[in-house]
Amino acid sequence: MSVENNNEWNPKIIVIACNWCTYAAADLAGLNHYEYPADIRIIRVPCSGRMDPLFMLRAFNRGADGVLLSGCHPGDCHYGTGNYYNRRRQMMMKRLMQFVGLEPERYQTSWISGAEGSKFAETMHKLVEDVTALGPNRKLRDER
Amino acid sequence: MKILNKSKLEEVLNRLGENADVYVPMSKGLQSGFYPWKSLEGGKDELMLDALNVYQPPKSVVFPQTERMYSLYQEGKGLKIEETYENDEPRVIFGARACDIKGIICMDEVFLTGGYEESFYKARRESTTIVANACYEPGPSCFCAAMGVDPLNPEGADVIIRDTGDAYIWEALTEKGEALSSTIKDLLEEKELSVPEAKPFIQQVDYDGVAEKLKGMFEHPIWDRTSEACLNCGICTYICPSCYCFDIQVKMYGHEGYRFRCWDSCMYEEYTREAGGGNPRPTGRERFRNRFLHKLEFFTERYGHPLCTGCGRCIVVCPAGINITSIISEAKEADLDA
Amino acid sequence: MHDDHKCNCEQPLVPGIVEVIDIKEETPDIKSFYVKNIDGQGVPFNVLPGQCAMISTPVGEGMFSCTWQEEQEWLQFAIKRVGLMTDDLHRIEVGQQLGIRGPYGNHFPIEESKGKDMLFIAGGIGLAPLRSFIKYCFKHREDYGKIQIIYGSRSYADLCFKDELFDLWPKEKDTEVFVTIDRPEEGWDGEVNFVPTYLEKLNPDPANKMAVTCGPPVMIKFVIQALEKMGYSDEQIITTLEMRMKCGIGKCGRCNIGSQYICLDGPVYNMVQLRQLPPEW
Amino acid sequence: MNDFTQQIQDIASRLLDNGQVDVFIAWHKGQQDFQVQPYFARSADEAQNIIFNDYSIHNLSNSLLKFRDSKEKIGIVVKGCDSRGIIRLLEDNQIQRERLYIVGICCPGMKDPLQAMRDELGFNHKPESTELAAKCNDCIQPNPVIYDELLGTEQSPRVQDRFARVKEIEAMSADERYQFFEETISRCIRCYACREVCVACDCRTCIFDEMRPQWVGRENNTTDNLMYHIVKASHMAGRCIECGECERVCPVNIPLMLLNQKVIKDVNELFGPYEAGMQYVEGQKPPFSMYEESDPDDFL
Repeated sequence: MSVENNNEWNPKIIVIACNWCTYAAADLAGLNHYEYPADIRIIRVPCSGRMDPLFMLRAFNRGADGVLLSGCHPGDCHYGTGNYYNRRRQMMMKRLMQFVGLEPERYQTSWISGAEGSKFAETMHKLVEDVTALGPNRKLRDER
Repeated sequence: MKILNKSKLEEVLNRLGENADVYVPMSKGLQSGFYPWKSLEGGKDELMLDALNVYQPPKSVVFPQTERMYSLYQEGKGLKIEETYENDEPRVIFGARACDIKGIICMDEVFLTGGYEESFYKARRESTTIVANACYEPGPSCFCAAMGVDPLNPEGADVIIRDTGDAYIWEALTEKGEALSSTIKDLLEEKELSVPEAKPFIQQVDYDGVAEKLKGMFEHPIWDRTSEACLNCGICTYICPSCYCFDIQVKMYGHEGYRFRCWDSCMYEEYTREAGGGNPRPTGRERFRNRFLHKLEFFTERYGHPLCTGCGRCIVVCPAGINITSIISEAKEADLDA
Repeated sequence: MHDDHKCNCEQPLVPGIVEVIDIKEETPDIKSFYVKNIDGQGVPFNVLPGQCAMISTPVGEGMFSCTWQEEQEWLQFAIKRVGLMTDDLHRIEVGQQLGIRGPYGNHFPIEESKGKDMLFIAGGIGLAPLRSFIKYCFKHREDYGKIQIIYGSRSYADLCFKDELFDLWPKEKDTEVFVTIDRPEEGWDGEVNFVPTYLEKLNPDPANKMAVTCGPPVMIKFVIQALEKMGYSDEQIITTLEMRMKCGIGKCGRCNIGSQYICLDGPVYNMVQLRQLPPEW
Repeated sequence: MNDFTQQIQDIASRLLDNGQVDVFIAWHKGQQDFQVQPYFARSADEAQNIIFNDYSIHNLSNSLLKFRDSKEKIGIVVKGCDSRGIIRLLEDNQIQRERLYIVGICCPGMKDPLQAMRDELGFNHKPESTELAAKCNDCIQPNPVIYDELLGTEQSPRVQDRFARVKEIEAMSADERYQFFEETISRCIRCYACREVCVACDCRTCIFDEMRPQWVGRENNTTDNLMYHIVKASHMAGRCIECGECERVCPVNIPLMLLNQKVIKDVNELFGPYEAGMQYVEGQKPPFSMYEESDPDDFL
């Protein structure tokens, strides 16, 4: 991949965003010309309830250096309760991932509503900063 | 006769290791199997030449659990195979028992006969030299002789060693074996030792006529009962020295990737599931039946001897306590009209 | 039943590369793919009617029946979209390169059938393998007697090879083609019936005949029952079996029925042979 | 122990004779004393083959999955940990309570037949201890939590601190932890015995058998193995009943319960006390099938 051919390493970061809030926030951030790093790749899913831990594992497996899962604030889920279920899963998963040795900064979760374009940009800055500080991820990564 | 004094064993293994990967029976922590001699960590790992056998057979030396076959590269509408990964690095299996070597012979028949020579197996197999360790004292779960294996004179060995206590009698049987012996000839002594006395088998198994009889037992109720406890996990197939079924899969990363093969197990539902969703062996009973019929009947029909080598490993590892010797005797005693 | 038409490559599990030169939509979920060597010169191997080849895309490999043709200018595969790999195949365009290895398996009894009347009974995509044999018979018309083809599908749209079925084959000498669909539909004034029932209705005389059938497993089962009822002997009934396959060369283990590997010893069997096998097909 | 054998045989004969059950699940003896095998008795005569000895360690509740599509009435013998498995199946609606006749045994701790096999059959250099099975030393629930008939006298839990091993790992650095799991899990041969033996693994089609899409590769390498074990552990969240069968049957001795116990510990800390299968309350849901608005979300 082109990113790896550069002499300067740039992190590969996957953001899994819910359609109704975080994805809308990304749109808004674009509309308002908030700048955020180009190292992130967004995957849109219908709801944070759809965010299977497999997505995160698969991303690391295939070479991601960091993963962020993001959806509506608790109470604001488009479908009522998706993010509440997801919240439990994420709490458990994050601890499990740390237990097997993944640095907590590589796997983050946040709530970003559709109106929070600036928060989206800030979160991305912070995420890229955190992951860049850690360097390339080798853990859980496929041996090609 | 040529003698290898046990005090020289390490030196011999080191010497052999100069030109080849040497796999020896070894215990590593809580597991045991055939591992590279070089990987032995003093204090932690232990050479297991004098144990009856080890948990994992040397099958993976010639037929690794996962083996990359070739790379794939896609460009627009083009498809390229850039490299095939046949591995013919020289290797030595040191101290395998007759049952385990018979397992390799079974695989030879499958992979190297029948109209096609499977090149990945062939490359590994031809570069492998086998040093057999003759068995004089069968364990409680051993029944190799009943399956047509001679524990004293293993078929397929290039060199045979016989444990006399302080030393091994070393005998090269093939050209490959002679070549191996010549690299260590300064470490062998010339001396006459008496061959140990063979002890009788504890486990009595009578396979005579079972293959023939099983032909009429496909729908026999014996399978309902014997398969009930089976969990359909794949332990028995994965630690079996002769089970050879494999799967071919691919890993692509964008436009490049590789195709590999990996062990598969007839115990899994996915094994025979067709693309359209149908499955000729939908429940554990059919899969269980196919495994034992394959071992005891189908393979014998095709290659003239059973696919079971009597090592007794599946009996030792089965979480549900299923015992292939009981199945042989039940088939032997079964009433065909039942 | 081994023959000379066999892959003798040094690495039987490593495919060669061919290029798709044409794709034809047969039905909404069946496409025919025509492939040739990438240098445009001929085909990687010749096949006999009934033989198969392993086609691979980066997604997976799958075993498909090749269509025989005398000139051997290209290989043709009629492939139905059912799973991951065929889904991928159905998305490709002309010019795409594919992996191919083969040919695998035995073939239809072209020699043994000489001088006999032929009865072909197919359902759905099952016509694809039989078509090889049918084309072979037409090519060597003088060697075979009367030819009857009974073919059925769910609907008119699902009938494969319509031009041959309705235009070409009925015009061949001494040939009858009977087509049926499962349910009545507007604009179809032909037979509406399931294949086995239609077969019984037509009641073709077994004298000096070979019956060759291929289709969904249940159809095969009932066709065989119908043929037996009509007085066909085991030697006269030929069918093909199907199992999941991975290696194609009798090594990987999964396609066994009894001690037979369908990829190597099959897929073509007559009833005499099938009766020797455990009833797992 | 022989005592239990006679009692179970009597109960099984009685139930099979009067038609209260169609099949009775217990154990019978293999060729050697320690080769005990799950057994499915279908008549009072067959019930005489039943035994219960030191090696009757298998969690039989897993066998109920074989009957989930049938209508047969089933008698079953369970020890403390196994009985939690039955509650798990009831909670998941895999089996109906009316179909079960449960004979509970207050479990004095079992020996591991697999360990005995290795020791007795020459696959071990040095026989390991022949005391209780490792999983029985970690026992928190020796007494059945659901039964129709109870045998034996109440036993007390044997474990002091069941999370001791988890805490040891937690105390390591991230890299040390990764190295530890890399080492232990790269041994995995992916035989899936841990999955098949697990009563909480009751999905009809397992995610690891799913090919469309294929989430976890079949290659036997560290990352695919890690994927398998992490996904499995996360699927066990709120479901693991701590019978320890997965770890017991593992042919390469991977400490599988470590991952399960880590999850149990966290679920307890985060979502309030929750022990899978301790108590059967109709309609009760496992922790990941429900939520509280007040759940914590301090994500790091």
